[in-house]
Amino acid sequence: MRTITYAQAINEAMSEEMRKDENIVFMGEDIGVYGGAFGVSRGMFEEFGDDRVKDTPISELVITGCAAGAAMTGLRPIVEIMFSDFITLAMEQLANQAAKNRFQFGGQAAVPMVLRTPGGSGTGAAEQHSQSLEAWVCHVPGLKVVIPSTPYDAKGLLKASMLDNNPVVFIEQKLLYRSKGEVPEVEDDYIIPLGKADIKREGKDVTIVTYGRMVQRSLEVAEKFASEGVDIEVIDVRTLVPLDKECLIESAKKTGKVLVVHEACQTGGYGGELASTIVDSDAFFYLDAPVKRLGGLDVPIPYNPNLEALVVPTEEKITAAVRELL
Amino acid sequence: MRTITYAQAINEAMSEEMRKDENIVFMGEDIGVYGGAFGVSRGMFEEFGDDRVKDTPISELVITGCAAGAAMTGLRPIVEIMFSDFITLAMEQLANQAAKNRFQFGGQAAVPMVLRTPGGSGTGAAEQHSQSLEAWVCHVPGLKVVIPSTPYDAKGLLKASMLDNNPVVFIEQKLLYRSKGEVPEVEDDYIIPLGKADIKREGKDVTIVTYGRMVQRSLEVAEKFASEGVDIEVIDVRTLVPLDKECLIESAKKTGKVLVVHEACQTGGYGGELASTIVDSDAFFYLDAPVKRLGGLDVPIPYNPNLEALVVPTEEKITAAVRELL
Amino acid sequence: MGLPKETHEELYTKMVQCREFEEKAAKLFIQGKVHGTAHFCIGEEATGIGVSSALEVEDYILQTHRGHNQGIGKNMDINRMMAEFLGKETGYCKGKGGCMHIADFSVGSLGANGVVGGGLPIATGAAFSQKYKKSDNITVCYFGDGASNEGAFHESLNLAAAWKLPVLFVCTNNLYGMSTSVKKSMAISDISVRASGYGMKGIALDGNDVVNIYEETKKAKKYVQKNGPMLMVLNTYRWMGHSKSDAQLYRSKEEVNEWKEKCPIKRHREFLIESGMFTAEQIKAIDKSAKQDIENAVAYAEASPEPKIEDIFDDVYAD
Amino acid sequence: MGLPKETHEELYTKMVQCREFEEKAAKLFIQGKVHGTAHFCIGEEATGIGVSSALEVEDYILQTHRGHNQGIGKNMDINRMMAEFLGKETGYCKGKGGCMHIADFSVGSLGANGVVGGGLPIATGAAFSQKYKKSDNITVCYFGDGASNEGAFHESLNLAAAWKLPVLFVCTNNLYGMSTSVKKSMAISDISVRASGYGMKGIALDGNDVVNIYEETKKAKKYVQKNGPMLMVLNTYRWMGHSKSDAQLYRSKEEVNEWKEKCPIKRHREFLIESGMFTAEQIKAIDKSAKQDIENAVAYAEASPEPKIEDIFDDVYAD
Ligand SMILES: Cc1ncc(C[n+]2csc(CCOP(=O)(O)OP(=O)(O)O)c2C)c(N)n1
Ligand SMILES: Cc1ncc(C[n+]2csc(CCOP(=O)(O)OP(=O)(O)O)c2C)c(N)n1
Ligand SMILES: [Mg+2]
Ligand SMILES: [Mg+2]
Repeated sequence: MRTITYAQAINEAMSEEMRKDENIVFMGEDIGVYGGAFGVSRGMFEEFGDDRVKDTPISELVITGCAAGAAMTGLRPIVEIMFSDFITLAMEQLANQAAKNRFQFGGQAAVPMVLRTPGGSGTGAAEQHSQSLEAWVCHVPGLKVVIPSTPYDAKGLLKASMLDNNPVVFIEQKLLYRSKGEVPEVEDDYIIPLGKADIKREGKDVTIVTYGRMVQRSLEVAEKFASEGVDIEVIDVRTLVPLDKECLIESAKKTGKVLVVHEACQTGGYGGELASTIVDSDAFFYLDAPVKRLGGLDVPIPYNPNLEALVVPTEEKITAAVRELL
Repeated sequence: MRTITYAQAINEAMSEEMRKDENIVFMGEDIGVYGGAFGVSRGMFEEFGDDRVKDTPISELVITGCAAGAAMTGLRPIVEIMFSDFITLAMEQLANQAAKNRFQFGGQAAVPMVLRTPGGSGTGAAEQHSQSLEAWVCHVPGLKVVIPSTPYDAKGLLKASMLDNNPVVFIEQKLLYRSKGEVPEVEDDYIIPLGKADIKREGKDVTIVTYGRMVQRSLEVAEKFASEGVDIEVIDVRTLVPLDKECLIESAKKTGKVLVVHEACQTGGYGGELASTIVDSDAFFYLDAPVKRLGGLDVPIPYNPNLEALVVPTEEKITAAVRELL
Repeated sequence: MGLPKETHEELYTKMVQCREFEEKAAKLFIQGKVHGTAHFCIGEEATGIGVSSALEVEDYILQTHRGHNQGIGKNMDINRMMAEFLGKETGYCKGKGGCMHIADFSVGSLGANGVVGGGLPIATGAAFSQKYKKSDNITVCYFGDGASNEGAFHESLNLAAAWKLPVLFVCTNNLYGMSTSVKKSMAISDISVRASGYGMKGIALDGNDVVNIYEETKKAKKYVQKNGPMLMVLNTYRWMGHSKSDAQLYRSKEEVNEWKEKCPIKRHREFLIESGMFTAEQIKAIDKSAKQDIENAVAYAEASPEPKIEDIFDDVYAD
Repeated sequence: MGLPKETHEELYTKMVQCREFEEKAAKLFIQGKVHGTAHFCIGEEATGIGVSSALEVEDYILQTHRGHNQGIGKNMDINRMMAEFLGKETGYCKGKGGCMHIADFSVGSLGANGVVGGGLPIATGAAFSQKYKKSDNITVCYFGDGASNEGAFHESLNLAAAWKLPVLFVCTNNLYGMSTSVKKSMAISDISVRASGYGMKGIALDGNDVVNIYEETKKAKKYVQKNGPMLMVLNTYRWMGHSKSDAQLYRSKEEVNEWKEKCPIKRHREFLIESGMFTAEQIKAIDKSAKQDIENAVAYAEASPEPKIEDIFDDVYAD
């Protein structure tokens, strides 16, 4: 095992697959010499050249559609949208075209593309650069949705996304780009199949269902509770669509107490899906307490760093929510 | 009381308020002489002229932003997006600008606008003209979201939306446009405050929480169950944001059995929010059965009319879901 | 140096087939046999048929909601088009798409689009593939005057120009987007001037002259292969309402009638006869056989099975 | 017929204030006093200051992410700008927006925008209000070369032209959108040609000549009041990196240095002295006082309270 960053893991996944498959092309704003707004693609332009690593104009709609069109005609594009807030500009091509073209053309098309984009707050970039909009794309049949929480997962899941024959929205976590973690040696190629949640910590008293940046935070809370003798299971959903319902349901049956945590604002967030999936299953009969949700406050992400930190679930808030369940 | 159609009710709400307030302007594609794709605005161009009823180019992004900009500078625009599927093209201006401008400018702006758009399937218009995308807009703090199910509600809620000082997304139901219902005489001006659910049928055995086109269908199912001695309460949420949580929770406490129904595809739909709201409240302790959700299938809306009818909740499916709860 | 006789015949036949197809489709509507909507291109046949017929099977097209001519020009199977219109399993989209989504990847049609301007970004991607794979083929992207006001138009033409992608952008200017006249939706009258904002060549042609459109498309293809994208505006007119239900209050009967005089089919028919290339009888035979093709298509479609709800999850995702 | 002396002084003072503001802001970053990002317009001061200074308070502006000059030109309060930059409650947005969102409705600034091209549609709406209310004022919409490739640009210019809205579209062409040269992002070199696609007048100016920009804006306002929208492209250059962290591998030191020679402040300063309007001492005094203004602003901002989490729900919705 080696220790690399989350950004590096993503870079490796792309670069390694691009070496193997000439049909993979990569396009986005400032992904070339600049290396991407968060430096994720550094070195790729130098390695693959401007035929395959393409800086685009600032035109989110067309670059998403360009990827879809290229995917429908034999390539396997990766497109980067610099901040996930700007998928607002690309939703037409993503939801109406990429997601539906296979179905509405009666199976004639396949649209094997990955749309990578960073989500989340914490960088002081305020309202229009900090959103967590995964709920939108999870609500579009035809799309798959992935949010990795560690370098290991990021690499393995991105490879699976690139090998998938469907449009996959791969939402990265800005605040994790520099976080480090273990991944196998380069020779030990691996993928992590889409649709499998990961139990990041086993426990028997309470289940926390979460994903992305909140995984680490939940694990930290779990460790603190361990010293009190409360044993928390932390499930990292990883693939939001398709969802590993079984894993959630089994854990809920085991612990009888569930807390769903995500950074996205709570109302209309994917937490509703996660909680409801558990409640509308036989796990219901094992529940000892209401299934709690803890999302971000229903406000835009503010600029001031103190406010910014407090509008999303903090360790304190997670801890308090767990206590309510006990 | 008079009997008018849902489309007429919407037309009346707009026309009556426009007569009272010169600052209301109305813009959208083909809303003028054509009267709108569904005939909702017939006669308005003739009455108010092309200064106030403005046919726009086919440019969903700018017409939404134009309304927001006009709202920020003293007008109270209504904008019509011809099919709700095309808010995909307007999400940037809606979610990043209209919804956030008040907050991100520290309260300097108000954005009193209404975005009206028809949602739902059933017209044979297929994948790109039949979606129910309310979940997206419900997940954007700063927006309010309304979906009326009757002419009475449509008129009263649209007036409230027009009088509100915030951006309101008002989602109409294509298949209800020609449905008829009672509304007060023209002299009896009324509004229905946003944020209040409506119990369309009282019952004590099971609660169905729903909105839009599924309200009538749920009521029909309820009537059938009544003959079996099962007494179903049907709650029409009406205002999705802000949500009348109290009403849902009280009903769940009363019946102990809840079914959430909506047309939008189930995964990631607003049903998750509705179900979770109940489960994560003290109503949990009154529940006798899992909170069930019944949404549309997780597929794009197909063209063939038989298929189209079967991918959304039918009376049969609602009935079966209720039976599971009994 | 005119076109070979077979080409003239092909163009004529396809235009008549298209007209018959849509007239029949309109009747099926009235008979209540179709649920949904359709957009007819009657009067505009020369545009899609002139352009698509000039392409090879490996060239791609992106069709619009008003694209029967575009598809027939590209040699789509009329039976399967009709079956799709009737929502049958044998239709191009297995009955799931309807005529706003007909596609035939085997002849290079990457699909019609229900979203105005929706095909433009996709076209850049198809052309990107062609360029990336060093193919000599091009992508033709159809769209309307109304679509040229969408942001997608701008971003797509700009990207294609910046990357020198082999796309021929074909704007069918029928003077209206639904009820909205180009006079109200834009402050220009010649849409081809928009090309200059992208450093692109733009031309405007009589959209009712199928022969000229065909020849100009051949030339344009060569130009595009060598220089990158180009914009071709075809000025024409839609005879019917925008879709099923359209009272057409936004235009005068006189205007419609004036354009009916300029019927592209009549024009080509007269040319074929007057030039002595075909006799009136031969033309009649073509007309008759085209009519028969459509009858056959309806029979095929009507005899075809409905799609089954059990198959509904097919094709949501690829394996 | 030159400008009055006070105008020259105003333009010069504002440019120096802007430069000082940003140089100070950059230092605060380095000192770790600011969380977040900022985009500096050093080298481009003449654009926003020249244009905004030519407007009246009732004229609206829509600012960009790189818009300190645009705001200072419109007489925004430097103290509150700095306080917002530091995220304080006394800031323009109560610390909730940061410098990507500074706005001052009292002087006609409808806000800076974090979304490239995000202000363009809003500008059409503001101008719509003005026209609807038969006001004589106009809206100025700032955006960059990069933004001119967004669909929002196209739709906004087209709508404004179709409706003859009183908007002056001002494109600050600093040759790059982040790292991407205009040579790569578009196939044209003169962005003002895009105006013709909308039937609009377009002009391109030296973006470092504050006096000419001021004068041309005055003229443009008259034109816009009478004829509807116009596009004005200001060609200039950004000296600093795109934002905080930018290694600037996409351009050469030589290119940057060439442009530094063309400093708009130096140019105006030399003009003021050489023309005899001001002495070198007077200029120094202005420089000093501008520096002091910024020091004061920092002091004001630093002394201001942090916003409180209890107030977080304020302003999500209006009553
Ligand atoms: C994005 C979008 N907006 C609106 C519509 C509704 N609509 C369908 S066709 C049409 C008119 C299109 O005009 P044009 O591009 O000129 O094509 P034409 O119908 O004239 O062939 C409209 C407004 C749509 N389908 N998609
Ligand atoms: C829609 C959108 N896409 C991308 C970005 C990231 N971004 C911020 S500024 C910028 C460059 C903008 O270029 P230009 O319009 O020329 O303005 P400049 O920064 O040069 O002043 C980019 C890509 C953004 N903020 N919004
Ligand atoms: Mg048209
Ligand atoms: Mg720039």
